[in-house]
Amino acid sequence: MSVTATRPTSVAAAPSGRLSPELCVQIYDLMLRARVLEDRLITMYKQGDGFFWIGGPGEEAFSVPLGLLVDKGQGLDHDYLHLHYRCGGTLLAMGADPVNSLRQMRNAATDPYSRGRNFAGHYSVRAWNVVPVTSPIAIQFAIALGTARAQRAGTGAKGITIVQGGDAGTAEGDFASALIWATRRGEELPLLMIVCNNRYGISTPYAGQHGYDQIADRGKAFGMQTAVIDGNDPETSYTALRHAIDYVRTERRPYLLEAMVSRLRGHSSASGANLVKGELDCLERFERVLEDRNLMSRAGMDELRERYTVELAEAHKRVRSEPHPAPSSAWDHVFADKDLVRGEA
Amino acid sequence: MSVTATRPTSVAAAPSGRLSPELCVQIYDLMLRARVLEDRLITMYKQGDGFFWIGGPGEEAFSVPLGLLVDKGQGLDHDYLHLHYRCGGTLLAMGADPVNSLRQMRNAATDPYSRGRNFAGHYSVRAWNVVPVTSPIAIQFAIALGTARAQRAGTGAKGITIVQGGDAGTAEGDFASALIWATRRGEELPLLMIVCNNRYGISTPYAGQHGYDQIADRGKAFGMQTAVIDGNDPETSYTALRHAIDYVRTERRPYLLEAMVSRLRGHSSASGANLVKGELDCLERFERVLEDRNLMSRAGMDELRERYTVELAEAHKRVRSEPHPAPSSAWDHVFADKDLVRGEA
Amino acid sequence: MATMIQAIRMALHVGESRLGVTDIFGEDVGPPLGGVFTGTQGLKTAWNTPLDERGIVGTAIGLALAGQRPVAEIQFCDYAFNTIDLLKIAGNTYWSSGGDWNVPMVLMTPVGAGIRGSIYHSHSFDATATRLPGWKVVMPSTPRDAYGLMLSAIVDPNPVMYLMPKALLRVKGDAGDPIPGEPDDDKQLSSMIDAPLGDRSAWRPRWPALEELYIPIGEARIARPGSHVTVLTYGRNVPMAVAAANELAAESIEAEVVDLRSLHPVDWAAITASVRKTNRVLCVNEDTEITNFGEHLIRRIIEELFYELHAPPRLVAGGHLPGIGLADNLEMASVPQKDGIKAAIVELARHEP
Amino acid sequence: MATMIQAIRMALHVGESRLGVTDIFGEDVGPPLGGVFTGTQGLKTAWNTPLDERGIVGTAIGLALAGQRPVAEIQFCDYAFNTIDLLKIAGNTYWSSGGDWNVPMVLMTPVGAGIRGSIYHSHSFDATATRLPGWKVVMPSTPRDAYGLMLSAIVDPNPVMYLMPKALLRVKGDAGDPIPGEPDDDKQLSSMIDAPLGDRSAWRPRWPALEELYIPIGEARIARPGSHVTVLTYGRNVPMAVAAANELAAESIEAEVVDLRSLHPVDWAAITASVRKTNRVLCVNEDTEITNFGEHLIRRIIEELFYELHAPPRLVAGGHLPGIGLADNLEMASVPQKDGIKAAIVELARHEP
Ligand SMILES: Cc1ncc(C[n+]2csc(CCOP(=O)(O)OP(=O)(O)O)c2C)c(N)n1
Ligand SMILES: Cc1ncc(C[n+]2csc(CCOP(=O)(O)OP(=O)(O)O)c2C)c(N)n1
Ligand SMILES: [Mg+2]
Ligand SMILES: [Mg+2]
Repeated sequence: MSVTATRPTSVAAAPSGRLSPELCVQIYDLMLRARVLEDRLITMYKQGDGFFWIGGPGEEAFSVPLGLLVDKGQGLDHDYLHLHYRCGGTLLAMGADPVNSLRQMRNAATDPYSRGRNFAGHYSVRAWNVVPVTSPIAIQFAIALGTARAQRAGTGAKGITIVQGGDAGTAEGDFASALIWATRRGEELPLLMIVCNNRYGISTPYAGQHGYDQIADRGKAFGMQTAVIDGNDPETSYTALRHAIDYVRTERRPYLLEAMVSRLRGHSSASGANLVKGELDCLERFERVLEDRNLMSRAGMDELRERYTVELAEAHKRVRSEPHPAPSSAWDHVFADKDLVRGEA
Repeated sequence: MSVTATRPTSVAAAPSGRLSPELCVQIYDLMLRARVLEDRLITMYKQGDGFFWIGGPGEEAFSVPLGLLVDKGQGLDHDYLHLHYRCGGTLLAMGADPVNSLRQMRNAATDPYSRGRNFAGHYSVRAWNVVPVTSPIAIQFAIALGTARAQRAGTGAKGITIVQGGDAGTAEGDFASALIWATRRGEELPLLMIVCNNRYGISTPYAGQHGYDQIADRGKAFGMQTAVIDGNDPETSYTALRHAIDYVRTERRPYLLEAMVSRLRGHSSASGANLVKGELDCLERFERVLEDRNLMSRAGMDELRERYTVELAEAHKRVRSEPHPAPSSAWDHVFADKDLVRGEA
Repeated sequence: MATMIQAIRMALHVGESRLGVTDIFGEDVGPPLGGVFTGTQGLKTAWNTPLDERGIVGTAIGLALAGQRPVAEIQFCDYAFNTIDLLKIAGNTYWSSGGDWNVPMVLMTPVGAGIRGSIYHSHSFDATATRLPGWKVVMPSTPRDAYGLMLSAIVDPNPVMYLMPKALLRVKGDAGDPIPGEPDDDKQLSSMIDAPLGDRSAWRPRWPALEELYIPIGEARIARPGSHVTVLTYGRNVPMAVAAANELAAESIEAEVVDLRSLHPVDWAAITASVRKTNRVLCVNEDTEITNFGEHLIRRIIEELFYELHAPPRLVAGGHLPGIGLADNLEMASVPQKDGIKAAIVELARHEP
Repeated sequence: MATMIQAIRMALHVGESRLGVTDIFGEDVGPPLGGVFTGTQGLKTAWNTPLDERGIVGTAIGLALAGQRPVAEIQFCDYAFNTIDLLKIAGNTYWSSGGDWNVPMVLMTPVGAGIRGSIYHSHSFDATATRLPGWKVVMPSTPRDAYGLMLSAIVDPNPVMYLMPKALLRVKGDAGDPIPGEPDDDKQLSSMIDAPLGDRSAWRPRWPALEELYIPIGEARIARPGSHVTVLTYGRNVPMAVAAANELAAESIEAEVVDLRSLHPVDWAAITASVRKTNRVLCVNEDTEITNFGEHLIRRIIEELFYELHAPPRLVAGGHLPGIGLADNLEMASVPQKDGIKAAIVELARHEP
């Protein structure tokens, strides 16, 4: 990366409390699956089995804990997720089938997230309150205000709203809108705002575009609870997320969490999707931790990676034979005739 | 108002240093002219000599000092002004002819600011770098970034850019854009951002819409110099503005100044334009100061007011006979054939 | 009879008390003002937002996704132009998610000229709104339609843009065209539901016993029957076109004024029926004339009904001007007026094929 | 021959070195990337903005007001829809100030489908752009026009929207149609002005000795002459329509393809001349078909040239869909393709009046 060299000193160190061995292994397993999935998607792209790749290799140490901690379900008593395009790890940790990601990558008719219409990583799962991921940067910060309002103190709703974006995108006015609307006195919203700071927006470095050290500083002006964490450490991420989610759920007030993460394959396939030198790899680092703690062996981890890789390679083969959407299907779903979000079926 | 009761404790007290008697009298004279002008515009509205009134009665103690302190002129070596619709005092202090405001109120063809096209108080004076005032709230904060960039450190420009808006309008993303773009490290802009906080947006009170005590707090997250002042006191305003303008001009960095002001006639003619109870009147207060200091007598002030009132009443009569724009003039000025802003004439 | 703005307010009351509307919001929509045109006075779910149209539209989308039935207001459509991307999102979410999430929101906003609103406060929004696939777009011209279209908009599972013709908001309905349940007497209605001047903190509205009335989205209405020329229009231009047509009856020209009411989906059957009858078409609206919704209607008529036409269809619309000027002369010259509509009808009626 | 994107880059170089352009900016426009399509590589005034389109457009307006000649980029037109209010301001400032302040800015943005860009990265902007009074709007279809229109846009005292047809950016010009001063050899040009892969920090472009060429805004170009059917189009659909027309020559149908190049002001003289010759018109563009600029052209043709027409004018445009889907099938079904254009030309040519 080198995260250690560039990470500002205000980034919190991992808390002394470690997670349980079982949880560590579970997180590792999901991080690995998420990484192997991204590798497969990139392979698909390089083989011409998809037009464009974008995703989250380098964010697994953060995205996986998030998926584990979310209160998953449908409706106001569960958490709404307004994610961006690097959240595959979160979906996997919530129990998504990775094969569906391959389907979206291949724009197959069987893609359950968008029916072959949207790019990879653009999830939509109404049953789990996962609001459609969409391309315009930062608009999710404006939209999240609505689900959060429906869950605000006094409504009796138990769920909270979680919204996530990248560092560069915080320059859009919608990020400021979220700060303003979430902190209105007497009308505070149960909103967890997450910024995954990989220190780039496509080719543009963080330095020179911001007038503060950390984006989380912007929340302080609004009296918000904030934290900056090492998002490359899954234990730190888990602990910080648990704290933030608990706070929002209990206090029904907003929280701004900034996680410093890596961008291992560059921005997207548009910049080649090749491994980038100098970025800290959270998976490798966590593997060393697990070895040190004797929770996993090198051989065991290699075997696991091999197994997942083979599984997805086989799934890829199967998905290859699934059909693309028919031309006429472009006209499906222009207007709804049922009010699905109100429970009509 | 009562300003004293509701004004947060962080509002700076008037500095002990008073302004010179001459300057006090000059400021008073301009405040009075500005007030009398607004009174006349409201009268015109009530007499049906104009469709809509909006303006700045209650902001004179701030707007007049601003007009006096601006480096007036055309081009990069002078200050650009991106004002809103309550800045009549600033224009008068810069030397504008109040009769032109009557012309705009009456949407006369002779209105030099918009040729009978725009509402009262929507100034435009290219010769003085006064950028057209326009209705959409807060967009001037985005546009000001451009004139400020043209004047940034290294360009050699001597002028600075001054942008002003109301309190409620700071919720628009453009206010955040200005904070972000003006403070980019190494690319800081010579931008004085002013918020005139009258504690209302039309009918909506400040309380309940903001998550901080003062709007200026938002600048702190960006490492900006900020101040909150009693904008009802012309001496405080003058001193604070002089300091802020000097800072921006010398350091070529941004500054955020929040002035607490009054709204003596409500939002606009849409809410009646009648005197509002409980708002502190800066003109009355300053008259008492001048009396106390023996700089003006009550009789002298009354006489002055009478004189200006009569002058404008007469001007109003004259303006009444000026023509409205011809229907076909709607088609004038759709496209420019000269590059006026580049000096073509 | 209720005015259009009272009709809208009553529909919103029905919405919040019977149809599941949880949030009616926008700038100055809540107490004390209840909307710059009084449309939201006395509503129990009305609240004031920050001055941030993007937050308003974003919140509306989010509330809809959460299964609420939000009604959001943009104070003037002139101030909706920084939210077009969000409006596009509202319109494409159902499609983009392959039918996973619908977005049952209503966005209401005053449109058009006629009140000397100057460069801002005079914009039209119909051209822009019809360029938002996934949205339904309605615009009433009578209080009863305003009421019935709002109820339909509220229960529709899709985003519905509800355009309020500014110049008609204070116009009362025709006696023969009541809102079911409104009192006969205007004064009585006003005393029940209009907020008093001055301090309103203790005031509560008394709502009449309103019945539900759903004007189906996608159904036009013949505002004035006629057989010589078809006028396709909506909103403010409907009464203007009817007045023009009535005046022309003296010259033995009978124009049929079709009040589209829904711009999308448009009532193509009604248009076809009228054009087949009159063989001459005039489209009237206030929006700027280049890339205008009336041009769409003309294109489709040309494509599908060319050989029915006895004259080239015409458009009377706003000039392609950067703004509508404040002065009377400027406003009148910039958007359709009755005389221009009359002249166009006469020209069409007299046109020899 | 230069590609269109190289042509644009060379024009920007001429702009910043000879025509007073001080700032070329947008997301990823500066080093190291020089634009997601390489349009701004090696330019000395190119810089990276924050990820904030409103800030970009606002800055451009402000720079223009300050007498600079800014060229701003919105990375994809799909991301310009939160700035329409600011674009309106740029278009109305000269008018609103009664001729006091002109706004000499250029906004460039890639538009259209053809690269499997999915729901975003496939939008068109021509309908929206032609709804912005006070703006001139251009869209080249060849590298030479791209060069000459950019120079005209830069020196124009008004805001000019420069739409870049994404699918043509990497297409080379015809040998007979050079940019004055470009080297004959593509490889040589590339070695001079294309940034190398990998580390570019030490790289500097070597610009050819370019001459100024101004393609006047408002002048169309006959991309292919013909006498049976007029095709009015621009951007990506020009080569597509030319290919369709060339194929139809075998069937003895000679279509004339008019490359409008300027959408506003439009070259009405050229349109009239062609329609008078062919008496049959097809409009082709990729934008969604309801309230579409082609519908404007058809309306105006109907209004002014009705009795010249031997067939109802037709529009081939994008479907009124919430998005353009990623899958091949979806994109192909959503925007005009060569076969659809051919079919429409044939139908028009064979139409019996
Ligand atoms: C409104 C908008 N503008 C521009 C783009 C093009 N774009 C896609 S990703 C991106 C950079 C995002 O950077 P950041 O927010 O830091 O997120 P990251 O990709 O680094 O995770 C840009 C400019 C977009 N998708 N939406
Ligand atoms: C973008 C936009 N939205 C809404 C309006 C309508 N409007 C005019 S003034 C105003 C309130 C402005 O309040 P504030 O910013 O506090 O300024 P003040 O009028 O109090 O000086 C509103 C909502 C507008 N002009 N522009
Ligand atoms: Mg980033
Ligand atoms: Mg205010």
